[in-house]
Amino acid sequence: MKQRLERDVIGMRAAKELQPGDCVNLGFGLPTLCALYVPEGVRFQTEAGLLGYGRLVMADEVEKADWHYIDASGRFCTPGLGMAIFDVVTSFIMIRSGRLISVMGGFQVSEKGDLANWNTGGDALGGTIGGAMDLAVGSRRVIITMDHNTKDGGYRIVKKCTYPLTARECVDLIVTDLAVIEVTPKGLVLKEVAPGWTAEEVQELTEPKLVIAPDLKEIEL
Amino acid sequence: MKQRLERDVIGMRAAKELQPGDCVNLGFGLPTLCALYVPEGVRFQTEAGLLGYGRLVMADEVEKADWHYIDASGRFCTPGLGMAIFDVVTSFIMIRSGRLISVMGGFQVSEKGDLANWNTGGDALGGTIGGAMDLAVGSRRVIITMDHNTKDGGYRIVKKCTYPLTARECVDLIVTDLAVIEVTPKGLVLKEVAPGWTAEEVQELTEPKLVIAPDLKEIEL
Amino acid sequence: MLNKIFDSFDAAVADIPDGAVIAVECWGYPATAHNLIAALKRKGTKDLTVITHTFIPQVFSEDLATLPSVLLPQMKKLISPIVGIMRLGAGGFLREYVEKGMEVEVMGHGTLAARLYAGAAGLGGIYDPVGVGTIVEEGREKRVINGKEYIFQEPLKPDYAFLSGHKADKLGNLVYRGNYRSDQPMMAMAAKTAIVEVEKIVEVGDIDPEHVVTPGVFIDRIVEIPPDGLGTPEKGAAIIQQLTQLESVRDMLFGKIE
Amino acid sequence: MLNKIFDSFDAAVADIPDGAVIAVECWGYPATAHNLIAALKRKGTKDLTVITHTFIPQVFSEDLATLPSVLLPQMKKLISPIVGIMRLGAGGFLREYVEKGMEVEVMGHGTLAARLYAGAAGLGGIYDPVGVGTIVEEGREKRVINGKEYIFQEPLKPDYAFLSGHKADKLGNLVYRGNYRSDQPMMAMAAKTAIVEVEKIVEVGDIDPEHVVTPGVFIDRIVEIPPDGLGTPEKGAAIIQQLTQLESVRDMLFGKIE
Repeated sequence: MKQRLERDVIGMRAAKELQPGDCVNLGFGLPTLCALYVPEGVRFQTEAGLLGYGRLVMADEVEKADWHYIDASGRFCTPGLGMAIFDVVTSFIMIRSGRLISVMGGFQVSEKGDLANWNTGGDALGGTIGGAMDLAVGSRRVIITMDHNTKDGGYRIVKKCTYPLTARECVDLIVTDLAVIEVTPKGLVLKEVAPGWTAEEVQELTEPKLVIAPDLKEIEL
Repeated sequence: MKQRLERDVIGMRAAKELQPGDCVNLGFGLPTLCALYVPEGVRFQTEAGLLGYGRLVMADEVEKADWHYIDASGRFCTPGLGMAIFDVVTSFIMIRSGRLISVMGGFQVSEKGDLANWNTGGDALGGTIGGAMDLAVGSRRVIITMDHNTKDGGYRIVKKCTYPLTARECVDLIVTDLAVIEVTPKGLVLKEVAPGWTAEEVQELTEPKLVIAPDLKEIEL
Repeated sequence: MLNKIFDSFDAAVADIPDGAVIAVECWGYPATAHNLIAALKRKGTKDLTVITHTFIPQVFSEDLATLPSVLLPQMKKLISPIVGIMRLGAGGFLREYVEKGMEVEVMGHGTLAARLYAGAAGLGGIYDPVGVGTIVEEGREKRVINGKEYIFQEPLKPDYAFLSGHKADKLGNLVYRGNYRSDQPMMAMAAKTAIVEVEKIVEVGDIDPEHVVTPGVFIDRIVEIPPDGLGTPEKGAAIIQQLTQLESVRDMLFGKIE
Repeated sequence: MLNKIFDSFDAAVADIPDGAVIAVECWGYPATAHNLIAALKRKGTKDLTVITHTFIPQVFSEDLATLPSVLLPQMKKLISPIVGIMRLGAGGFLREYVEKGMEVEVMGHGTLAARLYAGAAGLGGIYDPVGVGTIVEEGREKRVINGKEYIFQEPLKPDYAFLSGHKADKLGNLVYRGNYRSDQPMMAMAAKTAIVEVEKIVEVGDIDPEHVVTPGVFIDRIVEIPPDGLGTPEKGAAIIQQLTQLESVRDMLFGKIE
């Protein structure tokens, strides 16, 4: 079987979407990998009220953890230079008014850009919404990083989401371990494929029909 | 003709309604007289974002005026001990959530406690609303200080306001140069009269029927 | 001067009746009014509605710090955008209470913030764009405004806010620290009665007017956390040690990138 | 790093098109982005909608400081809770413009604040209790919620906010001073583009994260007021002197109690 991209390569590719000056909210899990690869001048936001926090406290320096500073994934972080502290009302104005870029994980993305990423169960107890719905609706750009397929090979890029939605028609770009796909009014446009993969092979692992970009290329990092 | 109360006596009487710990917004004109007579521990708010500002800058010390500090009537004031500075959103939450007492001037008050105090003209250009509508609707207690009658002897305490309303059924207490009148579900209750005046005389100068308080007394200061 | 300072957490919550609606911040483990929650648990007040940012299981010792979930047996309703921790089974720990009749209302965190603002500002309701097409719109009025769908959301007006602050002066002027600010300023403003536990009570004038975050008029009761109180820096350090022992959350809390 | 610093006020307003909606604070005379207003006047942009707290005549020299009312000939609409000064004849000075077609929308100041919040938070509208039974409800939808009447108010989303700040760092993190804060933080957040004139631009890190009032992400353009700019402390002192000469306003501005 062909090689899929490693998780940190997905993060590296998503990080390429970020420019100096961008303010970014990183979701739990895979998206946090972006932080390792972003250019200088990208600043991170946590919806609990920090913009521009500094480096994370690692597991071997637990004694440095100050629980006044927690990132968007609930991890201990440090104050950054030029950081601002604000309340949640201000924070969600920031999020809802299109001032941030959001990099989130996903369970499913539909061909229209619907996102399901908060709940794998049948009711409200099956997951946690947190800031995800606001980020999906409000961000200037929503980038989803996820595995292209479920563990048993099922589709994650689907015609219609079967998991509870986070928001409708909100996703701009999907970065997976196989491809980079843009959500456009004409449908899902396959822009890049993982090294060694063809558009046809990616299409087979994707439920909706993909539009192949005229300049389709291998993922560049 | 009998003596009506001086303007500063009206202010003095209204000030008696205020207790240490109260936070108070004083309207333009007559209400500002209260400030001279309130007990220690009353704090003043301006809707532009100060609570607990200090003494005013007087006309003979113009050089001390710092236009970063302006009271609710637009006058230069000084920072007070324990002052807080906040934005207008916070300010109107303070006002609308019943945390403040409001002392305002009035053109007319109706028997139901409707207030007209912002406009003497026929359209929106005839006056300025400012914070008055919010204060009237939201304050814990609305105290109106005004002359009992118009300059030509007409009613100001009326069955129905003829001037554009500030808010409906919002006034709690009216302090005039003739009387102290409480607005109650049973109607306007005459609680106190100016020295030398009888309830009947005050009634004659008041359009709606007054309920005479069983403990009617002379205004005490 | 009105005395807002209470000697004990029990005294500060003594009048809270059954059925009260309590807003209390919880950003995982910090930013929580641990001592007030513990006092309300001791008091045993019933039929509570709890509004909180994060409602997760108490994964560390209750004598170090307490989370809103210790009130579960006393609750009739939970309003929260974060119900559980995904890797601990999300909101599964609530199921037994839900089956016994506890109501759970979920929504986006920004919607919670907007509803608290609406409560604080006396609004009758707001039309919110977040949650359209999701579980959040179930049972709610929707309306199209200028071609876009919105959900009608009612204001939230808690009876009490339990706050965790850094410093307060005797008038109640309050500053937080770092993430502790979070939902707390709006919770304080939306609540009828706001009670704060602080690391330190300072003199009037000790907080620069420009730096006040919650003006004193919004704060009704203040309790200084004693050295043996919950959630002190020392107990915080002990909690962090406990958390690092927990395989399930350790990776989540420290900067390991998965 | 994105460069937000502009060399001139003219450059900072150069792209503002005819028909733009501008939010600009004016708390009588201070808290106003005098230099940006003057630049927009020079540019001559037409059909402006101006959202401001106070819209009063320019009663002092325009070369000391400028109020939003200098834009009157360029305006098609005014949205403001304070239209004029009562003792100068309230909004009478606007009548000639209204007769030529300028629209004036009045409301309570708290309603303005709530509508700016609604715009900033992306709401479709709010139900507001203030203005019921008054001129404000004319032409607006009303609704009874839980037995109480409310007015539907639309969000305000200015194209530009003109701000007057104390200090900004190069990221745009901003602090005000005293009353200058006022409506400005919410105007900044509600606007698509926020432009601030400040007394001083400082280095990143010079403003304590706890003391930032408007986080930098909301600020798009920064101009430092030069020594010969409008509204400097020196010109402020000159204005105060001018005002004390004006019988009509002197009593109002200084602590004389009438």
